[in-house]
Amino acid sequence: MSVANKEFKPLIVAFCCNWCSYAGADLAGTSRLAYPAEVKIIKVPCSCRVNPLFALRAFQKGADGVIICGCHPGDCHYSTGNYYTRRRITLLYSLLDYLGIEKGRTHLEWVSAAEGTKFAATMNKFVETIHELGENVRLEDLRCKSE
Amino acid sequence: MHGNNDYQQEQIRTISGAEDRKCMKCGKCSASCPSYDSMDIRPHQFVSYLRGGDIDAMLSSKSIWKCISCFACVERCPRDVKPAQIIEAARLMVIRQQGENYLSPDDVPELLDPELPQQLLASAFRKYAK
Amino acid sequence: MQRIGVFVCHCGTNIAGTVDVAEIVEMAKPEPGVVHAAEYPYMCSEAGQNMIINAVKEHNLSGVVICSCSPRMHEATFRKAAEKAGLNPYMVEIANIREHCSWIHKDKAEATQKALTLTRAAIAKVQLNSPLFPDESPVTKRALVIGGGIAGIQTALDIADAGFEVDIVESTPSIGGKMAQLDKTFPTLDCAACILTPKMVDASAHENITLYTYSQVDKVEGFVGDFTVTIRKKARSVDFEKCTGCGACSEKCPSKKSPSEFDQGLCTRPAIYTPFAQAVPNVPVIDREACLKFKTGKCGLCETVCAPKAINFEQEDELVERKYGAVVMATGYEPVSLDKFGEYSYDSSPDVITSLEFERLTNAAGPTGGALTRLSDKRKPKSVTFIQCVGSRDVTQRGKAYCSKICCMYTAKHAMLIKEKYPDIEVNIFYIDVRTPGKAFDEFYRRAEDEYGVRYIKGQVGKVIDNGDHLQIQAVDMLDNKKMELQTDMVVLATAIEPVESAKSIATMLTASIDTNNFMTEAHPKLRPVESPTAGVFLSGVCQGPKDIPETVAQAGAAAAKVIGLLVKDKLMSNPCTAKPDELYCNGCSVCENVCPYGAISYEDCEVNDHGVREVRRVAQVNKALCQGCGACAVTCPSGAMDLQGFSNRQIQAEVDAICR
Amino acid sequence: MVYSYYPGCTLKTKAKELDKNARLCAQALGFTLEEVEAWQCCGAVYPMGTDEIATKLPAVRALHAADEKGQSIVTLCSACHHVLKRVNEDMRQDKDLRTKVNNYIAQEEEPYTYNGEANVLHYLEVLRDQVGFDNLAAKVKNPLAGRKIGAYYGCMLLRPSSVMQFDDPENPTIFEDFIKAIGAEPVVYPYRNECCGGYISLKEKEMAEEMAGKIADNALSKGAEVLITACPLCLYNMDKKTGETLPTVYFTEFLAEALGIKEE
Repeated sequence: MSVANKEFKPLIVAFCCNWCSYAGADLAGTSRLAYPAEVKIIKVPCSCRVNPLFALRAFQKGADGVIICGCHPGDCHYSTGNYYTRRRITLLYSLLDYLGIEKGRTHLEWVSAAEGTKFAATMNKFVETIHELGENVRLEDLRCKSE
Repeated sequence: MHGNNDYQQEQIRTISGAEDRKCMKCGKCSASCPSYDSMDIRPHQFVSYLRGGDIDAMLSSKSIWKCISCFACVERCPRDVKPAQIIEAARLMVIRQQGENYLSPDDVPELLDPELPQQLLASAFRKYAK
Repeated sequence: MQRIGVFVCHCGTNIAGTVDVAEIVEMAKPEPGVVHAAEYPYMCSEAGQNMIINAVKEHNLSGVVICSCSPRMHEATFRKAAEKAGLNPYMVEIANIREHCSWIHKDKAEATQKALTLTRAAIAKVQLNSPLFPDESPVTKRALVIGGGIAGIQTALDIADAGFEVDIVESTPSIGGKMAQLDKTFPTLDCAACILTPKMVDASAHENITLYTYSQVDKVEGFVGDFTVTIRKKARSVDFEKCTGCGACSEKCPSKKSPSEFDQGLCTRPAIYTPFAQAVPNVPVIDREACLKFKTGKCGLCETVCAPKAINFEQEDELVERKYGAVVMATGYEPVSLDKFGEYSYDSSPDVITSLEFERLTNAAGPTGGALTRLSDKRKPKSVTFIQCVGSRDVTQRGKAYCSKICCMYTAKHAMLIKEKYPDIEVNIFYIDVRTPGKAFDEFYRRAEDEYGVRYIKGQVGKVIDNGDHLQIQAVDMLDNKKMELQTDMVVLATAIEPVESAKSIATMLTASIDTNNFMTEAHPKLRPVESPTAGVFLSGVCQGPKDIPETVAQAGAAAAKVIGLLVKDKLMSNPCTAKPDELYCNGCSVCENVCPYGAISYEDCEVNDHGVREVRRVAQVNKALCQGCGACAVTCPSGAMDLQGFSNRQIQAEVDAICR
Repeated sequence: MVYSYYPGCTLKTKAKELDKNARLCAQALGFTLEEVEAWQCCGAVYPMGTDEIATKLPAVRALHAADEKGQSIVTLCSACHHVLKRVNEDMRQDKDLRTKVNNYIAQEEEPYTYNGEANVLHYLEVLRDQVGFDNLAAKVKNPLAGRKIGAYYGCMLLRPSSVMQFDDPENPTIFEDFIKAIGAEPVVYPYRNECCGGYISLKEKEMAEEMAGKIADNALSKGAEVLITACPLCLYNMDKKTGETLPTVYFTEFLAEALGIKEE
């Protein structure tokens, strides 16, 4: 992993659907596949539970990247949930683009329960991207900073 | 040469608007073709040659002068591949080159007969020459 | 403010090896709401669970955070423990500090820091948890099966044998479906009627099964465990109780010109008829469109000859309302219309027939007594040609993009049936690919060529030309790239199959979804293949996708097992993590209703009290028995009225905030 | 009803019978054909290449001329009909082509934009949908009773059916209905929608003769005494092969004869 800025410890929020991606993350753990500790996972029943506002909220509170993981298209436990997610996140990309927030800070990935390797690889790659993008200063509400 | 081939392959795809990747090799295009017996490369082979990038074979084939654009293959293809449009694109690729016309005005007098309709000359020139 | 207890598990050294457990305990204590924090080597052990139970009682805890392995591992364990302690099980949250932390990080400081963040997120969430209670709903211990073909019959028999009542609704006058029309079945070549008719009789004789033939489903209300269905029993014009099935009426009926549905229109039937000799029930119906009495008022011959006086011209449709706990779709298929496939000359030539017509033609009980003859001139054909994939694997407007699955096998069967009876008839089969996955299937297909000398030719036919005394096939043999102008006497088209048209409207009544080809959608394509996404609705047979008889019977049994699993329960407990609307915020826009894959949301006029103003508004209502808790509606709601219990907007935001702190 | 009329190159020369009788019959049947002013040859074959622009312009100009008058544009020749109909559909569906064509037109003396607004009709469609075959039958003065006529559709009127929307491409009936309306007996034969060889007859005379021969044999075997067509090239190819055993005539000639207005 090429780390541009040694000091920079990004803060990354990952939303994982209960049925595929959260289980994929579990499998990454069981297989001892390392990915940076900066990634913190929040469990949701389905990727379609992720309101794009949660991502904005995370950025506002100082997150440097938000990644949403769901079942592969066609495999959604709720049949069609990830299709909603795909459309919503596409709109979120446009919105962030419009706001001047780098598109790379948000990412949508399909990870199945069997793809522990993919989960770890995805997280490694995403953290790398965030390292390249650097700290999120544009959207962070500085009034929220504790110090 | 291979790079050039890739370019020609894409050219034919663009000009034809045909979708060789959808083909399931059922052969219905050739089975419907009234010119089949006169062709050296058959309609279904045009699709598979395009798919495989064998463009030279398509361009040097005599079949491009035998297809009558009757659209029987287009009409009946279950995969919406449009083989006639691939053949048309190959023909255009050839006649758009200098000196490659298949019909010249000099040939015409000896081909004429008193009943021959203007429509035949117009369409033959459209198909055979640029 | 909750009174929260935090329990950190060492998991031996699995967690404690990388995460400083003691520090987590110490750092958790000052978190808002935390009144107790403790650690233990194995929290999931009985001792560990008792520790939690005692702490809940001792510290009067209202919420519990367990820092341990994945909730997919032990969430259920800890929820049960909390319940034992008198706590609502949904007041437990898990911080996954093993799979998501200790197992993937090596640096202890880093891992401890992350574990702390995850713990804080769980604490923040549990602050906002509220007790959730699963709903209980009663189960009507009766099932409805829609469709009386082999799928419906098998499902009904299996459910009935388990001791539950089943009703079969069948739209035609007899049960039996498509299988009753078939001659022999692949790959064993046993006679379809010989294996089906005993089942038909079993179904009609079974004390737990009620048959509603010549009937249709008019209306469905309710939900899993508690459906109310209105069945329309179409007027048979024959009294069920009095009819002895003697057949005198059909024999005497002067209007015998209607095409026989059962024989695919290859012959005619009287206006008063039973579809076939082994029909169950053996009670005729009057086709009022064809009956002279109904058309002209004159005739009534059947009434005269009916000794038991069973004919009743005044009979009207009867509506029956019945309650069911589960509904099984077994509506089956039809061959597609060949109107748009003019190149095969099906409409213009009597000697070009569909495979289903061929089944009747080769059937000993069929219109020719099983003799293979051309319909045009009654001549025995010298050559028969089969064309596969007619309308299947066709992405254009006129066809179906899917493979109809059964055609390769039945075509091989047809070819062998001909060769068996008439070894001198030449049989050619035009195919694109021969697909024979299935037990003993490929061997069967090979036999056609190897043993019976059937000729398989790779290539789709371009055109069939009717030259009067013979048919000409225009094709290309794709393997030697040669044009073929084959002369033949009869052409059989392996016509694509599609779900019956009525399946669509029935699915709509059941709020069950269908795909772009009108096949029923499964709850999960791999893991729940016999359930519809709508709870309490199950799928049997071709209504879900093309399949042959063995597969249909297997699926019918699977659907029955699922139904039995539902009906044995006295009460249904629903997952309490369901969507919940706030009536005050709901603006009645219906967006949530449109995204719900389960049809769980409806709109009702409700009286709401908006800050003292009482008024009737159209607001969203969630049926908890149907909601599966995906949360699509909560995100789509523009006014923020819809939320998901257990994963509420505020809870998830609290987690985000805690992580980003 | 007044229609814009696009005769095309051959109807002014070799296929005068097709043209003249169509105009006469239109009068008799109560509709008017107004020839498009300064029309250009459509090219006789549809330029299939997606990058062909200039070759589609003559059709666009004719289509626009009709649309400007608020009239549907009527054709007789199958080839003209095919080209006009397909170019019009392209102008409706293909945004890229539309832009490029309109860029050309913007350079013309009287620029305009054209987006496929015109309605393209074949004369037979006018008879079927506007006049009505029943109505036509009622106006027939000399029913061609006992004449066994085979309809020869060829390819260009029917295919591709998704664009042409003329009739069922494999089992068309419009010509047969027409034949019945003029009191004759239609002979249905399977090869009626096969291609006569088209332009191939200029250089590949044997190929074309073989194709025409197959069609004629098929029609003869079903009892046809004469074929009717709407296409001068079909007529040429068919007549060349089997003019003596099975003559081919334009459908408008029989129409005029049936209406009793044919000029000898």
